[in-house]
Amino acid sequence: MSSVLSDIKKDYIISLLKNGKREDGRGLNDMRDLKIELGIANKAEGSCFVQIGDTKVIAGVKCETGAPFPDTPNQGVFTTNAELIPMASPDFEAGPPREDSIELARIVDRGIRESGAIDFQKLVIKEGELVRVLFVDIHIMDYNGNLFDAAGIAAIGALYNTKMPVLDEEGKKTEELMPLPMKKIPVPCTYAKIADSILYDPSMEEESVMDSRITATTEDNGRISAMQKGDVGSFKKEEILDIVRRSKVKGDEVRALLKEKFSEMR
Amino acid sequence: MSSVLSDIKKDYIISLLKNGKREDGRGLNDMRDLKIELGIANKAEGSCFVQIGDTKVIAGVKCETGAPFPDTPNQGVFTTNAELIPMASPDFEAGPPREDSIELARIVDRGIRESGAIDFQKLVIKEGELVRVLFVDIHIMDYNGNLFDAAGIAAIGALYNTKMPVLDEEGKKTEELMPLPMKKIPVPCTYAKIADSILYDPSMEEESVMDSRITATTEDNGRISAMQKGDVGSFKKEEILDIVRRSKVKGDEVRALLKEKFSEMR
Amino acid sequence: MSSVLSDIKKDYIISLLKNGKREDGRGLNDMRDLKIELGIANKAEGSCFVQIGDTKVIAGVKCETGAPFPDTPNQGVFTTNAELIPMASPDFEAGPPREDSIELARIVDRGIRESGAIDFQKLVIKEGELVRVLFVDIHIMDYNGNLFDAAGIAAIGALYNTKMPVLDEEGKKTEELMPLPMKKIPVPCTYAKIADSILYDPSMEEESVMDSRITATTEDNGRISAMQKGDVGSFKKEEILDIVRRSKVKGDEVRALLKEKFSEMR
Amino acid sequence: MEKDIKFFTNGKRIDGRAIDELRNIKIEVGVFKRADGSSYIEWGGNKIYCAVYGPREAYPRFLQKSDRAILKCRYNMASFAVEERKRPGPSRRGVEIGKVTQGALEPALLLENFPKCMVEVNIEVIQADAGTRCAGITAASVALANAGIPMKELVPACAAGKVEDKIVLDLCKEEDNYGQADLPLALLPRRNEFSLLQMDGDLTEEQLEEALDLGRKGCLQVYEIQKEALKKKYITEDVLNE
Amino acid sequence: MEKDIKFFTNGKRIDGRAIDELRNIKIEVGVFKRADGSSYIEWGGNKIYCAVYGPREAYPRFLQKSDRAILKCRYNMASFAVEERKRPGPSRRGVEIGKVTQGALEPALLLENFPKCMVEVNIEVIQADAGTRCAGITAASVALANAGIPMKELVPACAAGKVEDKIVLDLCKEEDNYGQADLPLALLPRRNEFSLLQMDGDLTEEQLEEALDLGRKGCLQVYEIQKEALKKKYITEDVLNE
Amino acid sequence: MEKDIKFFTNGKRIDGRAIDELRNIKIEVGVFKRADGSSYIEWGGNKIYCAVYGPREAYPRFLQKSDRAILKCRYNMASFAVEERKRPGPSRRGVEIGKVTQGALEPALLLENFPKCMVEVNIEVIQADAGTRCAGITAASVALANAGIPMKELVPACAAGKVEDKIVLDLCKEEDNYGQADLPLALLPRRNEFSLLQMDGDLTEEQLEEALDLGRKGCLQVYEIQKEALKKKYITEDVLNE
Repeated sequence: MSSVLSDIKKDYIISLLKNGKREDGRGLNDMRDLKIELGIANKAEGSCFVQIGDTKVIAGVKCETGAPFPDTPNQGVFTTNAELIPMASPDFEAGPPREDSIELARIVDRGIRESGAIDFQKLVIKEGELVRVLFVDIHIMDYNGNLFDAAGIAAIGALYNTKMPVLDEEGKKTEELMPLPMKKIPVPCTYAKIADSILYDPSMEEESVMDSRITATTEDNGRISAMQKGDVGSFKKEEILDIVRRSKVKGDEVRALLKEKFSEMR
Repeated sequence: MSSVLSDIKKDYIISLLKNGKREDGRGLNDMRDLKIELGIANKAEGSCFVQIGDTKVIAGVKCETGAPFPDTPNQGVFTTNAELIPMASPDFEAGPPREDSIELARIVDRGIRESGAIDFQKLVIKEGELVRVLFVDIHIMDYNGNLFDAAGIAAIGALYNTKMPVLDEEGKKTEELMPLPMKKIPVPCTYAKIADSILYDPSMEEESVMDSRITATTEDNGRISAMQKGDVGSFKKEEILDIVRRSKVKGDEVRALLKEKFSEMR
Repeated sequence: MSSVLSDIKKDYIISLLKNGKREDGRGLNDMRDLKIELGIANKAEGSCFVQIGDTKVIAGVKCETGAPFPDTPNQGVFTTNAELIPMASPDFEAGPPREDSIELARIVDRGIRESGAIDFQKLVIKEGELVRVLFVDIHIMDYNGNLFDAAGIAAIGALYNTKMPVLDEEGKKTEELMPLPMKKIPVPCTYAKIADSILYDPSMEEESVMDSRITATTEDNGRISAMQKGDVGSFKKEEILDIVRRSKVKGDEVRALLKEKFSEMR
Repeated sequence: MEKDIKFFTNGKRIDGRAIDELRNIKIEVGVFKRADGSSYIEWGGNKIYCAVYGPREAYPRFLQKSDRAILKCRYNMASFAVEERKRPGPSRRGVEIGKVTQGALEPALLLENFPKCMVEVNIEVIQADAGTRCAGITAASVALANAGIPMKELVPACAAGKVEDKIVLDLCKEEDNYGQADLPLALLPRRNEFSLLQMDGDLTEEQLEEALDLGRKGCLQVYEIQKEALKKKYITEDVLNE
Repeated sequence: MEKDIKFFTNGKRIDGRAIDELRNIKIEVGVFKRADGSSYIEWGGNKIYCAVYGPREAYPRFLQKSDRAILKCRYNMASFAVEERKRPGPSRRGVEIGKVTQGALEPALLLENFPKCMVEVNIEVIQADAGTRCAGITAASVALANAGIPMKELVPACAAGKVEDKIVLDLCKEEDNYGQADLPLALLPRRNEFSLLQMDGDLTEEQLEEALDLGRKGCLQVYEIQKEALKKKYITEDVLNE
Repeated sequence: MEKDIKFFTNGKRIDGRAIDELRNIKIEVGVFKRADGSSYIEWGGNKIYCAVYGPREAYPRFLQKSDRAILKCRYNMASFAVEERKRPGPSRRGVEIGKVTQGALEPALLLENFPKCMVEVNIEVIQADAGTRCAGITAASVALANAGIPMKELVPACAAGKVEDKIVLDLCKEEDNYGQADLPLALLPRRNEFSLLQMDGDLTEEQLEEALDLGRKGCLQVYEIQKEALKKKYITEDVLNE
């Protein structure tokens, strides 16, 4: 966007925000419509489609077995990859800013890994030798803002949807299937800061003019498991604490929908 | 080529074709001079030089041993690679259209693999563990049209030229040499469609103005083992069947020369 | 540098050289101030910082174990890598001429490998199966001319600085440390040819106008272990022999400083 | 490649179809907001999305053609679309399929209306089950129409093949893996010409003719499904707009 | 990730520090000739160099912004900076740290003074020992000042964390690897806002507040060290110039 | 690297040559149609093709020099040119040889006649047997002449080496692998200067001088073969044109 147009749009969005309003009529704390669908790709061991407004994301899980990392012989291996494919946006085509997809994958990865959502020790088949190797691959299909939440929700959804083959003593696959040893449901909530307003679930338009971005990941128990300030800009301590408080509430709402989907699955 | 020049050239070639003529005086079904030389690179287990008019191609075979693919434990491994090196054309220099060399390699690969030219099961040393691994590498040396046929003929020639070491029970190389277990001699025949004419073995000039391209690969017994329409354009059913009929005849001619060279080799 | 500016600078440097003078006041055979510091990076098994004038280079050694190359089952593995990181020069940023860093790494590598500086046979743990694998990584930190000598001296310094863990019979690391089995101290001396003058240790300014470049590597015993003409230009036989004679003297001076540092280390 | 499989039982194929019967096909039009045109196809066990962008200025500049738009086709398989995880990113197979897809679609488009421009087709396979290239071309043609790219006709695609010496339509996974020949085709229905034609396996001339005829019939059925999907989209929108 | 470690002995941490105590920090300014600005930082066992180039014309051209300079931050770890050799060249981790570093530094710079230009920050880790991103930002801010890039304020950075349920300042290696949470922060001291904020682990809201407060104190101490280093550089130069 | 090899028998080398004897060399000129100039050399067991394109406008543009053409040299080894299959594509070794080849050839060319242009030299090794870089330079110089690139003189190349403490000409494979030193040289015959000089191994000053002298003699023999090949090409063409 040319900077003149961008300035005009920014002025417009700010003038709305002064009255607590957003372009699409939402309140500062409202999420666009959230839709979650599990098990949409049957060659994947687990999969999840997430739609937030017009942003659409698909995550798939593949399970293999392999050697653990030398420094964590008693843990399974977990890898997250995100593809900002040209399907999702005309901008991803023009020499896609590779670093955006790396940042996205790393944030989703840490949000799951560090929160202890997966019991990695239960993924060990033979300590130091053979463990489960999980790949979460996230495809951005239609990009209309707030990839972080869509990708994070899709990833955790796909993991809970996963059925992997039970292995016999020799590590060979049996016909029987089992779920992943999941412990928690971390949910990321992302906010844009524009002028002095902080708005949940930014649209693409809002992202294009925002001063800064922040994601807070919370768990069932209300604890914070990950945070990440993105882009330029800065936050006051009070803003950060406010964001965390809002994320607990909004995270619980998303978690409720996830749990509903998980229970349907059985 | 600028599109104006290209149009003039195209008009000229079409006006010739209306009278059943080609720029270089050939008939629609004539191949340029074909030259085949076997065993031209003695560090390769097999090699073949092919010249069609001024197009020159070299193929070399290297044999190694390795693990089979998990889904084909009772078959050897076969890989075809093609290099459109800048030596062969001033256009290959300018950020070569990588996809052309991939397409070329894949067509040659399938033409040999799917035709059953090689008895892959005889390349197994120990089922599921150790098999022969064959690499066919094709170097385009001088590009003057019809790479597909030159590369395909060079590949099959190099495979028939191959002498690989006999292995002892433990899979170690002995001094003795043996040929590859070859079963068939598939030969590709490529045609350009220009206006409504279909011409065998297109020259570079003809390729530059052609509407479409098609390759048909036939075997000794007159059967069709591979086809590939290339570039833009389309073909009527009758055209396709006509091409197949012509390819049987022309394929037999090329096969005769190959067989002559193979028998000289012994 | 524009070619006009370059010509003016070249004329000035040549006019000085006619009187045996250099821009920075040095004689033709003078090195800028040389500073060597060992053990500057304690996660590396060996490390060395080298400063020649304002050119600054850091080399680090990492030791691992692994399989030897099939054709040298009774020798350790040795790899040299050089990084012309954008930190060191504004020119390294703009799509760095990768080939310069490859040339640098290969010259340093050969200067050490071919001189027999390391007793590679003593790096074998189990012949044909397990050997020491040495990585020398060279970081160019501040580029102000004569990388070849700075990198070569840093590499040999880091190797002499290396303490690697003693291995038990099974190839496992023990707490004990041992130095690398070093045999020689090869030292590279680089010269620029400008007009008909040949000057030791060229500055960046001198390099920017030089006609040609040559590096001679000598050992303790005054023997020559490596030479490399770089860039365009050519040398008379007499010039080459003169360079070799000068390199013996200058190489001994550098070696003296290295030996002093090595003895401090113990 | 051969395996002891019984391909026919009581004249029915392994998945219960007749020899000239297509698998179930469902096409949705306009599934994405960001793209200029889009579609989603389910074809047997295949699930494929397609998004079209353009016409817009072609870059890098040296790709521009002074007399028409260029067509770029990207075929990608999600890492989780197949049994054994595929490494993310472009593969040699994907590059070739992108190229033949472009060759199949381009003859149906009026690219000369947009000199120096490019039209981009992105095909994303989410679940793969034999015949993805034909399904991708079929979906892409619909997405191009949805994007308003001027065209002479839609391009339906469908494979014929040979199994136990019989010519059959639209191979399923087992037939594809262990059959005797596979012949993916794309048809220009009005011109009655094939714009995609690949073949691997072993066919006589007569079998080839039979397969071309059967494949053509399959393409014409697919063509109807393409038109239905577009019609439904328009009608739905008309209803909504009232 | 957990390990049986005794993190506190007589109120002292594993390396003898108090819970609100920084490791030793030493900053040198102007260590390179070629760069427009540079610095070297030793922070505990970390050894990091930073070089700044610019402002100069941004390339490739399409990166240029008409209303301000762009800031490029490159974070690289030498292959020998860690126990297990790191493969030379860019890593996914390095790319992300480069990105958050840029986000942390940019709010403090007056980039609007230099439209169409770029400022490049190169951070090179020679020895790594927990907290390299904070040390790198701290060093980079000083190098930017040394390069004369106009700025509103320096940007100090420092991590807080949680170990055995206690909030501590500036995690050491063991605390980083086996502790409960890590919270790297960068502060804009005058605005009193955080321009770097990442967190992994497990914190309650109260612990987060405590950690932000402690991290802020740490940043302010680092800020003093930054100013000292710059002051020393000027004074030394003034003395030399007399 | 050492091995128990008997390098000399009755004053003859391992392949029967005298110490100052070259292997058989055969050069053909103008072997390709597409290239502006080309050549093929067989030198002992080496088989190498060379193609030259140019002068034509240099690209990418930023490579252009306002006062002369640039010379690009690409050295490539076919994957099947050596015992152990080489991975296709550029290698570090190939990059370095391309660079020294350019340095060896450029002093003989009048590149100042073609500002902003480039001349491209492509060397392709089909069969390798010690001394490929010298053979490549020798062939390239002939191909440049065949392309009509104006030059001051041809550039012959040839290695000297040390084996069992004797200085020998044009090392064969065993001598190269297990000998004491290798000294590839390229000569500018009229100026009597070396434009390629590399050395690995162990030489005294006296041995270096002896090797330079012997290498020079070898280069002069190669020079005659280059001239013969070009002469033969012209004569043949003259005869054909009559």
